[in-house]
Amino acid sequence: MSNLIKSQGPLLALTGLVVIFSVFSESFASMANFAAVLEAAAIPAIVAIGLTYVLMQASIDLSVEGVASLANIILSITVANSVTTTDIGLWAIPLVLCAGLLVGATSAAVSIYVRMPSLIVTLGMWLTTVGMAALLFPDRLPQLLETRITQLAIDKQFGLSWIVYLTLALILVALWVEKYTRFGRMSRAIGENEPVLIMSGIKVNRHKIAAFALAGGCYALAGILLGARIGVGNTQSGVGLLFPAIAACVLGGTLLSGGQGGIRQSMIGVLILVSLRNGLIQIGVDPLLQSALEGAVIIIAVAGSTWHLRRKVRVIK
Amino acid sequence: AQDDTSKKLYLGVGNTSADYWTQMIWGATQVMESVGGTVAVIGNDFDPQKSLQNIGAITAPGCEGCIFTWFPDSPAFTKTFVEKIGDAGGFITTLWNRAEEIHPWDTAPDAWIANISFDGVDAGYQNGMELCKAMNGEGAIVVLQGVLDNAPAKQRTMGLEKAIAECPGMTILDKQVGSWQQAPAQDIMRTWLTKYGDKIKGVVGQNDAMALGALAALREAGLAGKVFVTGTDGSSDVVKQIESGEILSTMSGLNEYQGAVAAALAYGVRVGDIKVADLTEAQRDFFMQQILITKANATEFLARKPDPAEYSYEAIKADIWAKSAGQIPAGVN
Amino acid sequence: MTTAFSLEGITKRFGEVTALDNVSLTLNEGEVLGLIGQNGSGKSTIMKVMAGLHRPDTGIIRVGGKVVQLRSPLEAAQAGIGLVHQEQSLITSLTVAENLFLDKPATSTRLGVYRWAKLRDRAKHQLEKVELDIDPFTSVSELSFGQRQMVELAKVLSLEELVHGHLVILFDEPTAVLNPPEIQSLFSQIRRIKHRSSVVFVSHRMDEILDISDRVYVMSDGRNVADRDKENVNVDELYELMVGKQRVNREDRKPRNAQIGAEPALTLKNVTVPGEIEGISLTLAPGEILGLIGVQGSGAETILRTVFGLSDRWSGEIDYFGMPLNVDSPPQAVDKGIGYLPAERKTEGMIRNTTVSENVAITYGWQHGHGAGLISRARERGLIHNWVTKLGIKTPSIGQRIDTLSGGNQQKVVLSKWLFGKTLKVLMLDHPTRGLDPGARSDLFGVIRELADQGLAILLVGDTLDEVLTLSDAIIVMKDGRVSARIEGVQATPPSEEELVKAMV
Amino acid sequence: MTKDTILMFLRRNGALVVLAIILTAVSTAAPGILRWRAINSLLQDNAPLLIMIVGATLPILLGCLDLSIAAMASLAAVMAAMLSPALGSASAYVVVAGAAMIGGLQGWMIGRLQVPSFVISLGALGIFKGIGMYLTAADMVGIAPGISVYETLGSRSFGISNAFILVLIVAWLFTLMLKLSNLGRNIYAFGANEIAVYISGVRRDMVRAFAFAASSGCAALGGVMMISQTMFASATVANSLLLPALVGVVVGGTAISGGVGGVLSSLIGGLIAILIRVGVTISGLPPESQDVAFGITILIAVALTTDRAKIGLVK
Ligand SMILES: Nc1ncnc2c1ncn2[C@@H]1O[C@H](COP(=O)(O)OP(=O)(O)OP(=O)(O)O)[C@@H](O)[C@H]1O
Ligand SMILES: Nc1ncnc2c1ncn2[C@@H]1O[C@H](COP(=O)(O)OP(=O)(O)OP(=O)(O)O)[C@@H](O)[C@H]1O
Ligand SMILES: [Mg+2]
Ligand SMILES: [Mg+2]
Repeated sequence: MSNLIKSQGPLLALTGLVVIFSVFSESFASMANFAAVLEAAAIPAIVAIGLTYVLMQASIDLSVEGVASLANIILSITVANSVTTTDIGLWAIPLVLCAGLLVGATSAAVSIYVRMPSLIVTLGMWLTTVGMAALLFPDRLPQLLETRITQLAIDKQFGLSWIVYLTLALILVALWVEKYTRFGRMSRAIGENEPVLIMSGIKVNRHKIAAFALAGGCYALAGILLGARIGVGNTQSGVGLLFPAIAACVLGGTLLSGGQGGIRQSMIGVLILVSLRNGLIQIGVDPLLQSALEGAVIIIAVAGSTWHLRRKVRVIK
Repeated sequence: AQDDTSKKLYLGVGNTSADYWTQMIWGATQVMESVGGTVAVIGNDFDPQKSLQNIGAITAPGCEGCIFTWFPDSPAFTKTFVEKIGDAGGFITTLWNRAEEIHPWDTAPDAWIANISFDGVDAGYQNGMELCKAMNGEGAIVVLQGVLDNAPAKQRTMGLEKAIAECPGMTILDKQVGSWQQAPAQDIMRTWLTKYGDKIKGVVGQNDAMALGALAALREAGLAGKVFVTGTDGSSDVVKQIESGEILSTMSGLNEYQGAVAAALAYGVRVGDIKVADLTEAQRDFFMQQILITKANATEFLARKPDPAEYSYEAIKADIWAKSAGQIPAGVN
Repeated sequence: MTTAFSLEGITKRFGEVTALDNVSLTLNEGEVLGLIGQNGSGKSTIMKVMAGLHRPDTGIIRVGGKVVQLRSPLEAAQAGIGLVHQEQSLITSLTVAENLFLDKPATSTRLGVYRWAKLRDRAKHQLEKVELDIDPFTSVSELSFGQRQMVELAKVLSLEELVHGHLVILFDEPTAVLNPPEIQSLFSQIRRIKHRSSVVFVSHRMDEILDISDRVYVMSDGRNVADRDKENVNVDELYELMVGKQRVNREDRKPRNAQIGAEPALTLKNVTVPGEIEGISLTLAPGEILGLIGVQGSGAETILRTVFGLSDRWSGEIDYFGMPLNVDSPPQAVDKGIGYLPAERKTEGMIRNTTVSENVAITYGWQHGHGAGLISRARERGLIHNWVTKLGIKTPSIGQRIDTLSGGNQQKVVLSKWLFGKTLKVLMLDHPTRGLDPGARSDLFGVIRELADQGLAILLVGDTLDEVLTLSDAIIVMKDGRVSARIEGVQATPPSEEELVKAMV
Repeated sequence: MTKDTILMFLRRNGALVVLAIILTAVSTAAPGILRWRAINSLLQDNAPLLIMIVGATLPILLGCLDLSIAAMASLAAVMAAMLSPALGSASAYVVVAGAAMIGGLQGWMIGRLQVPSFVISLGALGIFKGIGMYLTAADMVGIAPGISVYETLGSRSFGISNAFILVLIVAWLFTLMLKLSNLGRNIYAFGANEIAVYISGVRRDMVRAFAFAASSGCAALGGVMMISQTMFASATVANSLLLPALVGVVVGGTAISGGVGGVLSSLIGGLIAILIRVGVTISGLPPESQDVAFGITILIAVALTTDRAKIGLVK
């Protein structure tokens, strides 16, 4: 039992939240609401998957919102839409994903070869991609007329949209990558002790570029799915994705200092955050106080779920 | 600084990629182009700090006689902006936001020509009454609010409360902050549906993006068209949904006209066609007309095409306040 | 005898420091070459050049007679050269198996995907070589220090399967963290692989060098000063070759006449740290050097850490000059006049990325300042220079980054910070000579005795029995977290090593 | 001067050189910018941002991040405005002191709860924002007129904005503290290796508490400066300043990993970022390209100001 507490702190925190909300609100623990939580968690989860590898390597990527918005705009002007005449059909999806990969790889390459911290490089990339989205934006909001994309959000199987299933599939793949591929294993190692890997002749830079590129791909996918969900191309569509995603990773135990955590932990973090938002609405907290409660719960959840890890000789940055 | 400063309008906007902004910019551009001038559009991403930096950058090298039309993203900053432009010897018309306590005639009065807004209380009220009518005066509604400390969000809430006072059978079940955005609004709506189920008869989206978010969640639940949704902004997406019956109503301002009037006032004062001293308070702080769009007029609204000729400087100057909805009353900002 | 590997005229500079100055070295097939020298004499640098980690500024490298360029550790590995680092270099969050084949991806992955079953078999095989009976999929973080060193060895030995030709295996102070049985196991491994490899072995312990090496290569100041066959040297000569004639008088070896205070400085009563030590009681008086010995995990180090306020949970009673010592963290301990030199120099001892002087002044610099928390760098500088000279710290300047110093010199810098203040009453030393060369060690012994003579109470966990026997006035032998013997009057009537070992195991 | 010494000079003073280059570029495009009045008004406008940059440097020197500064500045502005009728000038002092205490508590909690600074300050961000919203009911609060502190902060002495003078004084005090005091030494060492510093007997909880108190206090001062200009506060007035503040620190050459950098270089970094914004705005680029131009120029500036010799591993 005490072992369970030790290894599963964040999971227990999530369980605790669910129990509390279920007690205080009748509707929280309903099937329909769980579906609502999953729907709300899907896109943040995809972003968090991308971020997790980057964070595990002890880098950080702030370009999330820009890349997702840019992806959303590229998608909406290249598929059938109400404004432009281009229509490359579903080819738009690989196109957009490639754009995301490219942005990510560029960030990593600049950070590595110009030797600049990833925080600032990706911050610059954030501004740049936001600007590029604005540049590509046509005069009016393009509505997505490609139903094969918009159906992803609308079509429901067992009460859940394809977006949720797609996310679940992606989580499985990401878990597999984390456990079974050299890239996955090396990502954590890079975060823990990069100099040793370099001395062992491991091509660390490749793994870093791969992590950022994958992350970029994930944000682009998030941009596509946002497009499916909101049905229009909007330069602001990615706004608000970044901080919750980082917070979710950290909540789950994927720390910014690298070498720790993983996909499973980050996903638990996403669920904690989304359940919290949902639960606060369910129990009817004053909207003015919501952010204060959210803040307090984040601190308490992390403090509680890592209490057993407290050591005098522990670095906490 | 060699060019004629009267010919270049600095137009500070939220961003350049939404219907409202493109229409407003279009109106201002027509006016300036008709006098052989240009518009420099400055995007501030709804960030007052960025606005401050941008105004600082423009006025820093010297800006005697420059003209501005600016959207102060937060009313807290309006005073700083107009005073700054006053100090630099420029002229400014503001859009939407000013603090309750300050007016063009009492704060940097020579520089701050006018403040032009849309009546958020009226928008909230008319949408509310439309909802009341659709629900036959009975039923519970939920409200998706904008960013809480934005003036329009508060005005629209006040208007809705006014409508509820007149329509006591309508009650507010819940209010949440959707931050003007579609995706968060959709998540909130979904949560509401699980919490309140079919108790919800109507949804007030304080802008169109949030109305669309709510609609998306309703569609998932198979309730689109059954639960009434209102928006505000008059964006073409929403108007199309009104046509198809999935959204009840939205309020559209005369967006092009607002841009044109703001530009014309700034330019007119600058070149001396208009004397600030001659203007009344009602001419310096006023609402622009707006129209409620419902199924009845949606098609017509979509078909309308503004005629550039009507937006030339001369045409606007001929009767600048033709489409004013009157002075902004105290206590609404 | 054929030459397996040679360096010819290698020079390597780091900025103003010349780490290697025209060094030549040949290594014959099947030979173990002992490499010795003072701290900072260039031993690690030479090994790193051989392992492809540093590119020499001038000079050539030959493997099996052919001139080669070793541009990376990978290229060195392909040429059959492997290095066991001075500082451990395992990734603790990965499994043992992954660490073993970290630098040989082809062994364990195909198209970037792990083949766990294959990896396990191969890892098992490597671990058997070093007689380490653990599951290959254990995470390294769960291993003891000694076990990790064995994994490092296994990692290098996997070259046996990977390379067909002759191997060159380099060991940089592998025994510093091993206990005697582990050292014996290491030596038998070295003897086993001699048939197809040459070995370079660095150690500061002369007896080990003479035990395992066929030939001894002595370095001083980046130069080779002697190259002798084992048959033709003895410990004293090697010692003299390393440190120079003038310093050979080994004053520190003479028994000390300690002035031990009557009232204890430190009294432990029944101190227990769950899972580490149990019911420890001991006393330590001013002027006394109390040595703690025991095999690894016997709990000696835990005692020091508990007194210093580093144990997370403990019970019992600690008195300090007759008053209860209420210390819950190092700052409180330091306030009371207690100092602690940790064994883990890299993570706990030195403040990396800062200079020598900042490291020395961190704890007590303010005591030499202007008061009110303002420091005086000018005054500090003079005092730091004193210690640098006194301890013979080899550094171009006190403004040098500590990371660029050799391991032994780093250790001396870390020790100096405790000697820098005016209020120290108890000093606890955890493996203070780890990585020090014999000369430096004897310097340090001198300093420790001098401190004790000045009335400091010293608690020492030693690297070797010999060290503890030389320094201590009394010895406490630890076994499984308990005190198994206390021996007084060590200086007057030294106990035999056998006696001690018996109490330890 | 040999080539080496020039290179050395450039490496050490990268930030200053970049500042000079950008100033030259901007003033060539718009000569008017060099007039004292123009510079002064830029400094006045940006004093709140600059003071936040100064404060934010300290946690970053430790290798920590304080994400709550912008929310704290907003909350401070709101509190100062609400207290101004009752307390007059004292409202400003009370708010800054209170903020420093709250910041200190934050820093102390990081160590006590052993929760990373990122999480604590993210939580604090939410809490401050919520409290601000709740206190104001999401409305604006005007400041009482004629209060001397705010009037002083909003005006000039010797032709220089008082707010900016205050920024300089604070930056100078912090610089002296970092250079001359034991605390300053501990801060740098902490950033380099927290555990070794702890085992050397440094009170790490106090060091961290101080750094966060400084960043919170400076943020509150920024909020106070801001309302001395705007005269109105709302619960979100300063919220968008978080990223610009962090950008300023990084452009100045302070490493996020801790241990390297300083308050003055952050101040220079902040000025660089501000000038780049000015340059981009007056460049006449269409608004859509301005963000791209700003992002890329900032990247180039950081590339030039980072002293890579001092940072071991770039993450
Ligand atoms: N990366 C570096 N930068 C600058 N100087 C270095 C660097 N690496 C080593 N040195 C210097 O080179 C010299 C030789 O160092 P080296 O580590 O080879 O010594 P060593 O013989 O291994 O000492 P020890 O016995 O203490 O391990 C020392 O003076 C050291 O300070
Ligand atoms: N027991 C072992 N320990 C360490 N390395 C080994 C061992 N056996 C083989 N290797 C090395 O691992 C690498 C791959 O080995 P091997 O060729 O046997 O794999 P493989 O059999 O080719 O896989 P497959 O044939 O399925 O592609 C080679 O470099 C080989 O030298
Ligand atoms: Mg060495
Ligand atoms: Mg094979």
